[in-house]
Amino acid sequence: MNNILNQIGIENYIFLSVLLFCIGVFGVLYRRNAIIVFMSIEIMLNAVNLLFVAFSTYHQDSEGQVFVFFSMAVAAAEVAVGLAILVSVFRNLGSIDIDNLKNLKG
Amino acid sequence: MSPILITFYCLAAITLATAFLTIYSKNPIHSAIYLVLCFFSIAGHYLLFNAQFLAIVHIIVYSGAIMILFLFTIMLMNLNKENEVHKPRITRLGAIVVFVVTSIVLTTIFINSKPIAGEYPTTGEDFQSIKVLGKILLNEYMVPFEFASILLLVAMIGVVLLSKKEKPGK
Amino acid sequence: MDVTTILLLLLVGAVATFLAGDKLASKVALVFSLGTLGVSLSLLNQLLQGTDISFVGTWIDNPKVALAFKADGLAMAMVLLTTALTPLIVFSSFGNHFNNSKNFYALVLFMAFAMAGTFLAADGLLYYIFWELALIPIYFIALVWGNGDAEERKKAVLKFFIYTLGGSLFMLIAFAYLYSKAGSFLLEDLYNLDLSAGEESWIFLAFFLAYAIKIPIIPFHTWQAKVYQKAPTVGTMLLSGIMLKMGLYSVIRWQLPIAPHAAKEYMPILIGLSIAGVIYGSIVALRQKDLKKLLAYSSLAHVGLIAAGCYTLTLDGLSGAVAQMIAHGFVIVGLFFVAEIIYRRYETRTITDMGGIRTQTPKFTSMFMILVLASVALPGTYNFVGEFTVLYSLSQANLWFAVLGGTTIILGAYYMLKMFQNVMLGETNAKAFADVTSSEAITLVAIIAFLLFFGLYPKPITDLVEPTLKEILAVINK
Amino acid sequence: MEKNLALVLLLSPFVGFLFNIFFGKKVSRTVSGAIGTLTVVLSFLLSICFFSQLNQSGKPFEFSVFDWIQVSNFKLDFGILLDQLSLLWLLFVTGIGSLIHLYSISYMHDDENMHKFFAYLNLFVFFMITLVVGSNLLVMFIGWEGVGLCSYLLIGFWYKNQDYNDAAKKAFIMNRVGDLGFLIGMFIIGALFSTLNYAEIKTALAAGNADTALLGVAALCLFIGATGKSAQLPLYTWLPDAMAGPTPVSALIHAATMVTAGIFMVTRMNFVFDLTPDVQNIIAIVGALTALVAASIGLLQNDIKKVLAYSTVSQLGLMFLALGFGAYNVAVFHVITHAFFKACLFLGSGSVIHGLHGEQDMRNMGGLRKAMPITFWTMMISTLAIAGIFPFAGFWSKDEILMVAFEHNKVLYVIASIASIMTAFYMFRLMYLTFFREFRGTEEQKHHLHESPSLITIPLIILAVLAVIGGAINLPGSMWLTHFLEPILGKHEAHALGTHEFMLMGVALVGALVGILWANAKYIKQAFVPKSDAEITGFNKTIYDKYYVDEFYTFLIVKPINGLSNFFRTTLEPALGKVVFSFGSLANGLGTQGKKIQNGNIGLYLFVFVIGVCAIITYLFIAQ
Repeated sequence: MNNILNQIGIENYIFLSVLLFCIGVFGVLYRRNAIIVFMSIEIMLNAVNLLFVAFSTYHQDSEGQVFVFFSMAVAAAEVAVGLAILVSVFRNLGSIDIDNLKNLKG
Repeated sequence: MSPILITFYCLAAITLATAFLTIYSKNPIHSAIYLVLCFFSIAGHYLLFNAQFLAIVHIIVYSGAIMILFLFTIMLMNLNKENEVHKPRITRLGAIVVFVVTSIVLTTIFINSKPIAGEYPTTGEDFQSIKVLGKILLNEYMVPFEFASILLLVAMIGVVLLSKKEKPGK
Repeated sequence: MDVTTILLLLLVGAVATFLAGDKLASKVALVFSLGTLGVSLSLLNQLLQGTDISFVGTWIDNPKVALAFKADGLAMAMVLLTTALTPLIVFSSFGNHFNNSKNFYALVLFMAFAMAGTFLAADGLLYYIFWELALIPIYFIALVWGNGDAEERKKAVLKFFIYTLGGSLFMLIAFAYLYSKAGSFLLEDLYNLDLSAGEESWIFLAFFLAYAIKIPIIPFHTWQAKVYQKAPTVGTMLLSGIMLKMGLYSVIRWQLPIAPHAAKEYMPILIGLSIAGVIYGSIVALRQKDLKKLLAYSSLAHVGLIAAGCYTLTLDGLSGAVAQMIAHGFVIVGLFFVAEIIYRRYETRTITDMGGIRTQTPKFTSMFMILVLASVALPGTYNFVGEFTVLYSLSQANLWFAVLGGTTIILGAYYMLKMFQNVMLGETNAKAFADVTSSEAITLVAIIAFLLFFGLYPKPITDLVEPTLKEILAVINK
Repeated sequence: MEKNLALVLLLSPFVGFLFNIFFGKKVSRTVSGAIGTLTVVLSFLLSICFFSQLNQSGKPFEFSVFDWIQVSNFKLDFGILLDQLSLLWLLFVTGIGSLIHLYSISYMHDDENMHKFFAYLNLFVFFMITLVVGSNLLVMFIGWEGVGLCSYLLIGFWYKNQDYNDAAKKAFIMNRVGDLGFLIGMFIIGALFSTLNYAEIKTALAAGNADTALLGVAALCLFIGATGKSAQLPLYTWLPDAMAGPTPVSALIHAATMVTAGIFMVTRMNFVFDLTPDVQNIIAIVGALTALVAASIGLLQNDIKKVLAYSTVSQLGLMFLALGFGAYNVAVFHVITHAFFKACLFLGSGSVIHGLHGEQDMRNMGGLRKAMPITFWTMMISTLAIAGIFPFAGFWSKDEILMVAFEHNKVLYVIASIASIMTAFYMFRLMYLTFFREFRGTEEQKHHLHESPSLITIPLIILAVLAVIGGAINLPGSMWLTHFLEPILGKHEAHALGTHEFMLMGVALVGALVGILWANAKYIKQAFVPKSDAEITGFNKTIYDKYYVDEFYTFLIVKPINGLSNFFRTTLEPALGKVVFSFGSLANGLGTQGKKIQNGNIGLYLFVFVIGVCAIITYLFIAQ
């Protein structure tokens, strides 16, 4: 079976992942809406997963894919808990604007 | 230019564009929709690698489960309005700067971290079929696998507890 | 039997004192401290006969820390100083009443334990642990049982605690670095380490900061006077009699041999600083109104001279410094006890409130006078032996050092005699001064006897410590 | 056997000290006094034994008692050396010491702390013997410091008076200034020769190759030590103040013992000083100046003991003058004769003070000649001796000093001669004011005027006799003392008695007579009585106030040090403390400022977080 990377090149995937990741970062910094921030985090996670798979193929090794699988499991759990927290925040404060969440103030 | 490369470029363009739109849309519902598209395109990338198992799981978990959760939440909170106030200009500018800087730094580093060989080896071995992955997961990664399930269980319980309304006076 | 017996006995003593209850605590503490003195004397006997009384055991594998206690002449001399002064200090406090005395005496014994451990430890980390351990009991002793305004006391004691702790931190860093180089904390390994000049300098300075604060060398002395004043007399005795010597001992044992080249390089500055301390301490002492503060500054002056002796890096300097350490330990304990005796009767430490005591108690006056004279190093007292040797070594380094350091014999006489005059002499005080009790007299006589005996016959101590000092000098001049 | 005897000689006064300290209060005053005296007498007798033995054998007796201090390049033992010089000193120290003890039994009989007084006196004698018999400089230093201590104890014997205590403290501290010099000198010698033993130093020096420059410094330092102990310029001011002590103390310190320690030391180390002519010049000049300054101050003092004190300083100056010219034998001669007549004078003045119940001001005396005939006559003899009248002891010794001075340096000779004339004047002024004309004190004092008891007068008589015949030990011609000391001091050419010498003697005698006549004219013929303190003006006041040297020292040294002490205590100490606290404040301040960053703005946190991650990654990449 032919290695797909011979036709695409790992560096393309690196660029893609990095850009995707940076878009995620950008989103986290740019938006105030906690849900969107959450989505940005998901985008970052996916960027990383994508790179994992790419390198998994690069090395012709399945470990990377296994790791992505676990990462997805964690992401699922994280989203569930995170959204629950957001819901309860919304219930208490009536808003999920992160600039309003200042309880961390020392 | 091979068809595969063209496919890759198309998919990449979709991925990036939808990701960007996710962040850029003012309406959270739109964001969620764009994100679904983004996830699908990523699943496409997986397919391109012939990682069938991951592609399927990805679609199920992300596009299926996670996105539904997002949408539910948005609707629950009645957030499908475009009334979000922008952050201050300085913050947005800063965000853009950080975006650029991070991209440059990460790209440079990844590119430089290891010289990329012109030829990519092909072992011919099957390493990513569902069958193989299944074996690996349940043999070598048995314990983490079980832990993942426990994690999900715990997360579930946690979510239930978190979202339960506390009775006043208790 | 090896040296761990001493440590164990002191530790057990501390626990036993704690368990004995308030009524018996002081007696139990005395018994245990005397027992320790007996044990250490018999150990000394063994050491003199050539038996090896050191102890090496394993403790932690990673990082490699050994439970190593090395008992050579120098360490034994310092341990004996500790175990001899502890019963004296405990006994001297029999005239006082302490709340929760079981805690108090347990802390005293625990402190003796930590200090003896510091003197014996031959493993860097172990040494560091003991070094810091000694700080805890004195902190509580000074804080809980001290005198004066509670807020001010808290401030002074906290300052002392954080200051010395902060200084020691640099020592810990130095040890960590040494460990990374040598792969062991053992004294011998650290001695044999080859360090570059730059490394030595940094390590030397890190050690110096820890020791300069503890000793203290000016300008790191600012904690001293206040703490001495605020601490209960027992605490002051422990601090000035033994704890200061921990710093000086460590200079000889750790700082100089580990970083000998840096020591040689910085020698003039270090001696200069130490001698500046001598003069500064003496001058500040001149006009002190508080008896304990005056003694604190006199102590500053004396340890300055000792430190100067240490930093000459000669056998004379070191052996003089050791002699002076021991002599000063005894004399300062005696002097603080004198201050306490006066306080018990007059409830004041302000010198101007005293005066005219001599007529009422000639015995006490004589003993006080002898202590004052010992403190100004009159020939015939052990202090003279130390001071003479130290000054001689300074004169070999540079005559001006000896001249400047020698001003201590003038200024020291000035402030001590002035103090004596204002405290004891003059028209008979209107307030009655009860004669010294027999327990007070015993303590003072023991101290005086020690000082006079070794003043005339210092050979045993010199012979005890000299081989060790020669070894250390061999490492320094390697 | 000899060793034991020597130890008995040394320790006997110490035993007396111990007895009087521990049991003195329990036994009666006479017993405690008697024990104190007998122990010193025992030492005196033993000294005579050793002296006669030495006279026969001619061999000095040296042994080590025990090892004492050890430094790297040499060992110091507690060694005892009994040679010509130390035995000579022992003789008059213990001899005069015995007389003074005897005298004190009566003089101090009414004092409640008499046993202590004897204890201190005994200790004093013990340390003086230690000083003299030591075979190395360090043992001498024990005695050196020890006599300083005892003078402190004795001057401040009446400790209820803080002025006396101040005087005692001053004596101790000024002595210690000198002691520092002694120590430094000892260090240099130790470094040079690796020994402090006299004989060994001498041998090493004889072998040559000593660094003369360094040796000069050592000699100078030793001389500074001597100026402290022997009250020379600039450290003499403690001695007149030391008159605060009981009079026998003044006699003991000023006449026989402590003040001669400096001369003893210089004589002992003569082989060092001989090699350092520059230092010798300094000694001669300092001695001459001291003689002049002290004599001039003595001219106008009204306190009988102060006059004697300044006269002592002045006489010591003359001795140092001789030492400076290398005429050690002459200096020793004068030390001995001076010990006789000065002890007599002090004890006599004590007798006067005793008779007047503590009155010391000569303005309130007068006409005591009849009431106290023995005191008067003994003092008169001694005064003639100190003034240098033929054939009393002082004449011979002082004349030799002047002769030596004349040979070496005419200027210093003139200075010394002027000092001698002044001496004659003020001593006779003292005699005239005290014993002649009518009594000027209160009626009550007059009523009680009486001669002192025999315990006081006997020592006076003995000393007066010695003051007459004392000169015999070194008469020109026989020169017994000079020959006796030859083993230590080397050969000194005896002066041939030519016209030159007779002329000088004549000049000295005439000078003394001029002084006496001057005093006679002023205090007998004109019946002049010194004015009260307030009326003294002009230059006289300057002299009466001792040239304001004390004030000068106070202004120059004591005040600045005290000021510095105050400055350190009130300003620098808190400032240093603040520096330390400033670290604490810094930490607090950082916390307060840092708290502001922790403002709960998640957006900001994220920014910082991302930038931090970038920075770390970049660093790791670059560091790779």
